Amino acid sequence: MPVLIKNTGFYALVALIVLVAVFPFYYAILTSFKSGAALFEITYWPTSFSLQNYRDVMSSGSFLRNLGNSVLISTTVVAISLALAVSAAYALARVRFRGRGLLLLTILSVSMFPQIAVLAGLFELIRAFGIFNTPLALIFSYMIFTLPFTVWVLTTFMRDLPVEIEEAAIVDGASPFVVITQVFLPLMWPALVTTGLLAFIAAWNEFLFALTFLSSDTQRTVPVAIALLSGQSQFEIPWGAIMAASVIVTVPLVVLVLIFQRRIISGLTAGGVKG
Amino acid sequence: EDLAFASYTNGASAAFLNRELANFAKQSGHTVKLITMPSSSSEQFAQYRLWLAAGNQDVDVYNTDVVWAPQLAEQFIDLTEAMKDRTAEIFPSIVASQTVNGKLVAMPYMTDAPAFYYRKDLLEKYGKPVPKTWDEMTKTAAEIQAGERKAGAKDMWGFVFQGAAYEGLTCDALEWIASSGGGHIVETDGTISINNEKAAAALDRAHGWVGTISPPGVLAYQEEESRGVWQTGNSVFMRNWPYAYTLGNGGDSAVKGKFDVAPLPAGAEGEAGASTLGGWNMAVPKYSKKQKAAIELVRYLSSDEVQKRRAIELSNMPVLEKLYDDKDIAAALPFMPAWKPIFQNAVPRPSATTKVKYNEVSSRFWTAVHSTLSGNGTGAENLEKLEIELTELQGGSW
Amino acid sequence: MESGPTLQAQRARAAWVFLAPTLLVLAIVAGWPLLRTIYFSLTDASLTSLDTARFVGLKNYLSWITLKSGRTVYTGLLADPAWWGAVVNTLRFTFLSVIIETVLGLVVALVLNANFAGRGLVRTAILIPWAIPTVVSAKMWAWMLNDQFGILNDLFLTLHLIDHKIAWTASPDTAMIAVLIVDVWKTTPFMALLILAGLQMVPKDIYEAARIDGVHPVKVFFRITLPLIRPALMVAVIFRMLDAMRIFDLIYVLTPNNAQTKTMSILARENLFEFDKFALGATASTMLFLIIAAMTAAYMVFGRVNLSGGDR
Amino acid sequence: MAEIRLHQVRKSFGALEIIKGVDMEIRSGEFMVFVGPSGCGKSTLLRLIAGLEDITSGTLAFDGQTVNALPPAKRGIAMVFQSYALYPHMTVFDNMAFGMKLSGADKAERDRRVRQAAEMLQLTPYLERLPRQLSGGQRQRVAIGRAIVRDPRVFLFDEPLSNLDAALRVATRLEIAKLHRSMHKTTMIYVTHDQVEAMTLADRICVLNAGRVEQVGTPLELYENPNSLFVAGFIGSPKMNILKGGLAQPYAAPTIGIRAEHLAISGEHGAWRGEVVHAEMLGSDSFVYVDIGAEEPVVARQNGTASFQPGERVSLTPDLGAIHRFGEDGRALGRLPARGAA
Amino acid sequence: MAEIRLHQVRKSFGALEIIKGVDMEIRSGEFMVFVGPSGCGKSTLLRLIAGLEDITSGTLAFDGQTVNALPPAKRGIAMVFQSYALYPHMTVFDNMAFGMKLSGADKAERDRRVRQAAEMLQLTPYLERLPRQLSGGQRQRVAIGRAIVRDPRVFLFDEPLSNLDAALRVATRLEIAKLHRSMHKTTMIYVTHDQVEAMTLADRICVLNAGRVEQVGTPLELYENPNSLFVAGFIGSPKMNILKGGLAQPYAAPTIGIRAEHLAISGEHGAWRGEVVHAEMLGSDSFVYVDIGAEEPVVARQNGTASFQPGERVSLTPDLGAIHRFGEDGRALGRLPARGAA
Ligand SMILES: Nc1ncnc2c1ncn2[C@@H]1O[C@H](COP(=O)(O)OP(=O)(O)OP(=O)(O)O)[C@@H](O)[C@H]1O
Ligand SMILES: Nc1ncnc2c1ncn2[C@@H]1O[C@H](COP(=O)(O)OP(=O)(O)OP(=O)(O)O)[C@@H](O)[C@H]1O
Ligand SMILES: [Mg+2]
Ligand SMILES: [Mg+2]
Repeated sequence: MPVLIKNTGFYALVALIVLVAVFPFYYAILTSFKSGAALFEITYWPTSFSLQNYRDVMSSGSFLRNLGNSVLISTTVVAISLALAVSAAYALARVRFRGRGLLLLTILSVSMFPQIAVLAGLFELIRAFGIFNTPLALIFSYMIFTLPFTVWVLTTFMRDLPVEIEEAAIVDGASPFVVITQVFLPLMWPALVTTGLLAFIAAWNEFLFALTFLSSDTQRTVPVAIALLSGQSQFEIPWGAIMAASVIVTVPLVVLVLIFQRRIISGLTAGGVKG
Repeated sequence: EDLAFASYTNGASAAFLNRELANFAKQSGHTVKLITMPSSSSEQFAQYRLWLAAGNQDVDVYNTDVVWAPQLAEQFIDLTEAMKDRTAEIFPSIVASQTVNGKLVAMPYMTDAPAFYYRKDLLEKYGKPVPKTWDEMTKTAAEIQAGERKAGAKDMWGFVFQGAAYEGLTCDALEWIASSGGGHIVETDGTISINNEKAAAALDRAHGWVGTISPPGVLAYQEEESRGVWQTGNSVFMRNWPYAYTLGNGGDSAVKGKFDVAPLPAGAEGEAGASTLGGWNMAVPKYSKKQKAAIELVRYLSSDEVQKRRAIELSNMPVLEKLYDDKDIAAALPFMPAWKPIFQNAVPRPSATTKVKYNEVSSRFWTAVHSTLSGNGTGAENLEKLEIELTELQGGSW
Repeated sequence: MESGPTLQAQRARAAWVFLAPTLLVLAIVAGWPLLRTIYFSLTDASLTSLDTARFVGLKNYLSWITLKSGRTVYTGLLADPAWWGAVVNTLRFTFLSVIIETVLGLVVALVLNANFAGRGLVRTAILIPWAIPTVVSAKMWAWMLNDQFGILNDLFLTLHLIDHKIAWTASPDTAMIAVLIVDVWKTTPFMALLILAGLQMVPKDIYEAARIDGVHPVKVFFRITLPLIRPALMVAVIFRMLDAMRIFDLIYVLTPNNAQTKTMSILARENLFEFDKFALGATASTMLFLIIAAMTAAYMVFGRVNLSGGDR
Repeated sequence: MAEIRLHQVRKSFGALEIIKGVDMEIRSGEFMVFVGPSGCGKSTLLRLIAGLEDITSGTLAFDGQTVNALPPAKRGIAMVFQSYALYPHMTVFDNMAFGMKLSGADKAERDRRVRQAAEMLQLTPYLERLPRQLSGGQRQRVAIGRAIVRDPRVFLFDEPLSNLDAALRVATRLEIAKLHRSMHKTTMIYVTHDQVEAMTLADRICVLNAGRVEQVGTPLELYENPNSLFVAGFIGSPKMNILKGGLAQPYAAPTIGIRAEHLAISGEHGAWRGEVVHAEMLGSDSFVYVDIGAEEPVVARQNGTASFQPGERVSLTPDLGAIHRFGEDGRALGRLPARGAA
Repeated sequence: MAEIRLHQVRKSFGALEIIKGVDMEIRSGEFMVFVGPSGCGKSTLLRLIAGLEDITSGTLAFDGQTVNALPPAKRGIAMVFQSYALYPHMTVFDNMAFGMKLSGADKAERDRRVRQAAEMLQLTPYLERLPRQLSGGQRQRVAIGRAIVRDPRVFLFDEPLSNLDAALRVATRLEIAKLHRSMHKTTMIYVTHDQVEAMTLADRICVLNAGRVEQVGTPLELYENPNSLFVAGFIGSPKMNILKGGLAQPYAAPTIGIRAEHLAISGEHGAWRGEVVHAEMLGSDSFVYVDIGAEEPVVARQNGTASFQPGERVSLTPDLGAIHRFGEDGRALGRLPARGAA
């Protein structure tokens, strides 16, 4: 009997969490099916089902291209920052050398400036490199926030891996590169997936850099594209279309999360060492 | 040559612009790439600022707000020579707003001014005239609101406007103050005139609206929120720009055909109301490598025909005086005549005077107004403080 | 007795090779912009005259002149009450949001860590708030929090939680609450996911030992789980803290220009781009940097974050 | 102080059945030792008793009360894990004190008990260290210490001494025996691979084989009367010599077994002749491996240092009364009736 | 196939010196066993030789060449870790094949070697399992398998058999001995707590005590001629009986030692009389603990099952020639000249 109560309580908690998390999104979906004055009416259940907003968004200019840009940029950013961060984290977590703490702090300090404060300087750099209005501009500038984060998180997680396993690999003749790629990475799936997803989403959702460093509609990423969705006149906010676009851009992320969350499993290091 | 034109667009104007740009390409041989900007004007401004500061050569023509010209004057070329055949036909006040130290910073091509929206049906029902003064408006609004609520419309309010702390509030408040004889914050000669009794009274009056005839949330309303309340039929009056007219008469609007517009109320009987001047212009940055072609584009987009088409297709107000008497336009836009008196009473914001400091002046001003509206000090107190701040900001000169 | 560098030294040298790419990228992408910003904070730069900026020392931070009357007038950022207001707002927001998000994040992570049917879907659902672009979700919430046609007021009224519609984002009393609600909704998943990853790395056999020891689940959590995920938790909190201290877009969209929610970033942006006070904006940014650095340092000291952790 | 009864207990991991219907009764206060080949399911059985794994089918009862669904904490057990499972973030002291602290024991008492256990396990100098700063044997001792500071109904030990040196192992073994006596005869279940431990500590030994119980009995019962070839081969070190076919025939059984100590070696005549292949010298004794034509060399024990060299031909004489006889199915057939030298 | 020489090797963890100046030579192809009390530094020494820890001072040379700074991968070693250190995410097969894969061995060859090792270690049914699905002993076998599939210059084994059952332990022990012979006499260093393993496998045994070498010698040398009280007490199970003061005096030494198998028990007269306190029956032998007034009871071995009961009074007679004599400082003094029964 108490088990039943406990279970019921647990599932109630799950339901509550899901409800709170998803409700606004649900509301966005509802809204995306509405148009005109219906937008200003409060409904809890779908009343109309019009795909007009979706059609508008998809046909508006270059939304699909923007989606493609976002995928390309975010994927590249995550790939590069994970690659860099994994190797940096190995050094920071696994090797004792002087100045390690200071180095970690320095890396962290990059994340301490407000984004707008680096905007001007970054813009100068990007123009100096001649990558203004190319995906490279974003891939490059996104490193400023993805790298410190990934380095720190991965360092923390790498520290927890049993020393003996690394030593076994070293004795087996593994170079640090092999240790990282063939021994550590498989054990760090939860951390990798988590940081990867968080960094991906951060890059996916970034707005300010994307707005500033890209100038043509075909190069833009989705958050900017959504922000640039416009109504019929300056002050009109096209709610229906914005919601439809948001739903569209959230779907790939949901799929991504669905695929990768399987990798967030426990007990990966079980059975390796005794002690 | 390939030109790049940075401009905010919306659904309708994008289609329009693309067509015109194609036309232009055919005529001149210059292709134009459109750089879409966000709708928030402060975001556009920040963006332009940055691009201009960095000497960005990738943009050849900028679409600019009325209040920006003085702030960005240094970075745009002088269009006086290139446009001298045109400027004479434009409302002089508009040209003046874009002229800094004798330099025509940007070429105006459309203008804008808000109006007072009222519910014909409700005024009729309660036998009230269109209010001429703010006090009258207050009374009428309260009465109808009470009546309608009793009749079951629980969410009915008297008046909605833009009360959020942003540039829009500067416009709204400037109207209340100017129409009450409280001056224009900073006068054209540079004197700070804002700290006066009339202005304080105007603000206190507006404070009286919040929570009585205006929803408390009005303190966070921008244009769209006001329109939302209005268009769902939950407000008797509204202060808004012309765009709400077309939308209000849209297919599913609750107020379709039930409303009309008038000039904004005045402070006292017999005086004229005031509408803040809005509008858009085009400017060519001095960093552009293709200034000649850029000027051609500006000339084309501000030409008579394009302005006329723009008026007909987009209901944008032209800056050419003569177009207001154009038959085609009058036929296409029946409300246009209603706006003519509104334009006559349009007041500019003190941007020309305060130049690069305008944004900060405006920000201080709307902060003071917002404080007053939210009951954080009286109008007199807040304006006194504002005066000190502005004096300090002014320093030696604007 | 010839012998090369010790094994430890060889490892250390290899470590620098592994660090080099990251450091290089960071130096390029962050070095110049950060130094530029700090430099500008010491000049009288404005956006129209970046190149002709003159060095003015610490004037933008604080300077004073003694008037003839003998009164001393202070100017500069540190003498600006608006700045201190922003500091207080930011700190208040940071404190509240980080605490709430950490606690909720822990709860959510613990739930997600349990084994139950549909866990994958729930995990995905949880992440949705974080996945929606801030630009959009802030607007969405502004819409939902609207006093007239916002669904929240309607919902709360229906549930009899409130007796009149509240203008969440407009009223000075609730603006901060509104921002907190949205921020908590949006970033709890971030915390939850990081903590979840930490939970998954805890060796399972320790829990078995705890079960044998008869430790109550609550105690297991506080005495075993928490200490073991502490490093992960600390990092999550640090990054949350940094983000919270720099909060910008949410407030910019939700409660722009509201004095109660004006934060340091908002103030910096205002000065950098809206007003013609680029140098002051750079000063505010630098100050924000210094304050964050100080807070982080304090947090690390009090939270006993072990930077040189590991035993090798 | 608890009687434990297993009835048809089975445990599967997925499709793989690991425990295949175990019936057993462990008397209250008994010292029961589980032995069996590596991977036969000893740890699993212990974990089932502890409640760390769910029983797939069958019942487990403590003092007559079914505890299948009782959480481990409520079973009143203490356990030493084969993999130690120390709390990595706690010092040795805290690791040992943790369980007591939570059960709300008095601080002074706790301190006393922990220090006493540490003293006994020679851990006192390490009380403030973290597990990762300890040697393998020290970790194992912490794991033992953690179990013994508590006051459980049942002790479960999973190879607790495997990483200790001989001296310490003997000392600890004696301590465990003492503990068993002193603790009002707490029930103890002990897994080991060490013959000496099994023989000396156990009240009864349970021999497991591939998830089944082969035989349960007192140590000497198992040593002297194994009821199957498997038990015969498993108990005793070196392994009992097993002879088949022609070599077994004279003793009227398909298979016979004879322990090393029951084979006398002589240079001349005996029952079997063969060549010495190898001699292991342990100091106290020597084991001589002689190839007499069986599948494997036969081991004979000789006190002291062996005098035989590989290659030498010798004779072996079994103690007839010590010959174990087994049927085709591996079951024991009973000893030869007569006793005497061949 | 490498000669290893340690010269004044020291290792400290922080302020704590763990290895306190070890001088040792391990001959090429030799099988060297390290024994010593838990925590004395055996694993640490192994790790120094492997290159997993830096030597604080002193030199380590392989074949005359200093390797202090040579990374582990270049030293040509294979190692079995005391804590297994398996790759948790790899199957048993992959765990064993990993090292060979890295050295670029041919796939077929790799397969063959792994399967051969698995066969030998009885791991074949588990090749596709992950470490967490294995029993403790199986994990340990994987760790051994991982080392032996490779072809190193030096093998380092850290208590590789501690979790195996007797039969398997003997089998594996024999396999390791065979491996040693077959692999062109690869140098092997082996840490163990098991007397039998140490005695049977070692060419030479090195007894460590608190970071220092106590004695190095062949097994029988150590057993029969321990050069200190410590070695005497450490080698041999049960421990050598140590007698002091009045009991030692007749033998002209402050301290004497006598092994259990050199004490004859009789009901009547003998050198020492005492009361039986305890008797351990192992089946093959029994150990009788007799209190003769020394600090601890004296242990005597009796073949077969003991006939003495606790409480019974008995006499003990030492084999005079087997008495070890030690000085005040614990150093050995040499045996008694005469041999005979008292
Ligand atoms: N990282 C460390 N910091 C401090 N002391 C340590 C550390 N590692 C080991 N020690 C200590 O060094 C000593 C020797 O450890 P080592 O592991 O070599 O012992 P060992 O002889 O292998 O013992 P065992 O037989 O128990 O495995 C032990 O007392 C241990 O506590
Ligand atoms: N999670 C699991 N999944 C599949 N098989 C498992 C799992 N855990 C254990 N096994 C298998 O169950 C069998 C019994 O394991 P157990 O740990 O009980 O053996 P054991 O008798 O304790 O052996 P050892 O003496 O080697 O510790 C082994 O063959 C092992 O491979
Ligand atoms: Mg086991
Ligand atoms: Mg060790």
